[in-house]
Amino acid sequence: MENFRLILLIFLVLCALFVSFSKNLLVSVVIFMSYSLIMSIIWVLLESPDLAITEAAVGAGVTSVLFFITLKRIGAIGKEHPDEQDETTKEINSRPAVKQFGKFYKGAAVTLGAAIIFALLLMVSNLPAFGDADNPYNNEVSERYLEKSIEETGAVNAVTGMILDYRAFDTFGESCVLFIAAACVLILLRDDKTDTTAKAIQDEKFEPVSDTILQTSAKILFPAILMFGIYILVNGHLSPGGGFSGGAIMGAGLILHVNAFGYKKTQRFFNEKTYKRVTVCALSFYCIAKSYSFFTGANHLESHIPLGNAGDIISSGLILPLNICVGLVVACTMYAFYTLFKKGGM
Amino acid sequence: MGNMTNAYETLAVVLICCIAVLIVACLIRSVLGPRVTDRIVAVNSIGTMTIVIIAILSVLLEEAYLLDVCLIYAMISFVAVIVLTKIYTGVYREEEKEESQKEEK
Amino acid sequence: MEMFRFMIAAIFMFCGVFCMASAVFGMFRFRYVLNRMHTAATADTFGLLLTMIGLIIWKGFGFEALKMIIIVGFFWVSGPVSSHLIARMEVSTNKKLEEECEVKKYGEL
Amino acid sequence: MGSNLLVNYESVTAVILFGIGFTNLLLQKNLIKKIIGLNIMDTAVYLLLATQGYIEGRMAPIIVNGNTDPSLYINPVPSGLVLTGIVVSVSVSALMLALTIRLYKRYHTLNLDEILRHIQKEGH
Repeated sequence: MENFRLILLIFLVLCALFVSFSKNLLVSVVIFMSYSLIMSIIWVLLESPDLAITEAAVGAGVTSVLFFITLKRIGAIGKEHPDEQDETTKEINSRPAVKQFGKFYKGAAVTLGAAIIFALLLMVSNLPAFGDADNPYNNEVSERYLEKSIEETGAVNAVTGMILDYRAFDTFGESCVLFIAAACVLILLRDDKTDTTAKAIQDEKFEPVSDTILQTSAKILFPAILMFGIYILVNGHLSPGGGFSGGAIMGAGLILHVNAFGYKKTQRFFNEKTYKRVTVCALSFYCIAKSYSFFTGANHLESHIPLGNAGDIISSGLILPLNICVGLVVACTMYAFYTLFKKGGM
Repeated sequence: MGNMTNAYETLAVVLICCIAVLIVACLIRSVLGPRVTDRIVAVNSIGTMTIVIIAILSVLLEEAYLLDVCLIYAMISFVAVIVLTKIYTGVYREEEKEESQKEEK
Repeated sequence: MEMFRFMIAAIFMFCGVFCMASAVFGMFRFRYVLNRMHTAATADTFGLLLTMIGLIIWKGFGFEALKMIIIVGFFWVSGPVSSHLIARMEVSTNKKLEEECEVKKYGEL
Repeated sequence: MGSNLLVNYESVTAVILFGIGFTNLLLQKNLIKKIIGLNIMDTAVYLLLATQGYIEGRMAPIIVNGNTDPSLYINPVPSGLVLTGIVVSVSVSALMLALTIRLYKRYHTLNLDEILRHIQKEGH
């Protein structure tokens, strides 16, 4: 098992080096996609399946798609050498003083990086050995979580119980981070043309050419992906997964639907209005569910919703609805990222 | 089943190491590949091999929910291939349109 | 009985991994991308199927085996579609297609 | 110089990846490369965090048929921490990419030095 871990870790370092040394942008993005694929195997090896699922759905899936579209919008896909320098920079760079400083700067940056790596390696060598039971982090805090998580939160999955019940405000803050990111991207990338003719031409341009093979397979796969996203979302407190990865899978399903059937068909059931309504309702429900005690003045630790017995789906009190809210917010945000990057409008 | 566990374990570890070596070979293929399509094909097969590794690991570590990770990977690599091919052909078509307009002028 | 079952599972999984190894070897051996894609597609569909059958035999029929069958089913639907999309992208964007492979116009088929 | 350097591979790789990401951030002129460098640093920090929670020979923190004896499971606290981090780093990189698109629309270049020079020229 050790040499398997070693091969994967060497693969990671190789990927990072190839990404930083490759000239073409598309090459580095494609290699970065395989980097996060392998990262997910390492989370599986470190016995934390929650991270593996979230990294797979959110990290590998959505980030690479966003990188691809940015490259398209920047036009770096067509040209071979996207970062050509215009004449002023060439002239400036050719001056001897600047060239000399450039060499010095490169040397200083590499030595600084090497110094950081060396200092941290010193730190790593004094860390407790990998995976031994009596390292200081394995103290009574984690034991408390593990022992009490079923009685207090009812969630079989201790990590989800921790995230959505002990630390519910932190996850609420995180969903707000996603909401704010989507709002900022909306402000930045939305090209709302006032006159409708230009908008019509614009929509026409982005309507994907209808491809029967993709459409027939999307008819089979789109419901399967949505069903699987809902499955991951709903038993987030039983098996690993939960709001974030379930939502990201549903977002990926919506992206598949837009690519296969085009914007007009998707707008029938998911346009800008529904996006705003769904995210705002989900976040406000989450906020009310977890902060009504501010107004009622009681300390808010126990919610009066029965926890149910630990195994089945409708158990663990408030975690299931919160999971669904977080999943909806994540799904709408991922889809909004895709459409705003690609077309500038829902 | 008891006495066979170490036999199964060695089998699984040997297989995973071979596939890991194949993944590194695929990475080299994706770096060398002259055209963009080589890179997409290589990363696509890296995705499939990741799925096989995670499936073997899920049976080896006796944790059933790791198979969800495999299914997610199948979906994600499918959606990513669709998006990338649509974008690349879109960029190419726009370039051709610009060239044809330039010729008309 | 256990040894017999172990042997069958081992054979299936080794065939699966051999299929993947041949696909990766094919990807290095061929020069043009359409041939490479042909070998890579076999790894996707066939190698995955054999390894999954080996795992099902090892694990015995149950909830995990059902999930594995779903994975193989999903891959057998989405694999050819993604290969089709990649091949169409390659054909439509490669100007110098004639040098690589012999292209027949629609009329002459 | 402790003795554990060669034992915990993951922490060593995390540190090396952090160094690579950091030098990437310093040396690359292209904005997209800087964002990829930042993502590499993100995953390196999460790898270091999650490795500390791992305990050899224990199961994932999902309580199996009710026995909550903590010596059966690994430490759930770091994986809870990192789960939030992965999602936040996705939204941060989405925001950065959006800003890069707007910068490219305005200055038609991704080279950070040129962008800064344009800004100085316009006297912002």
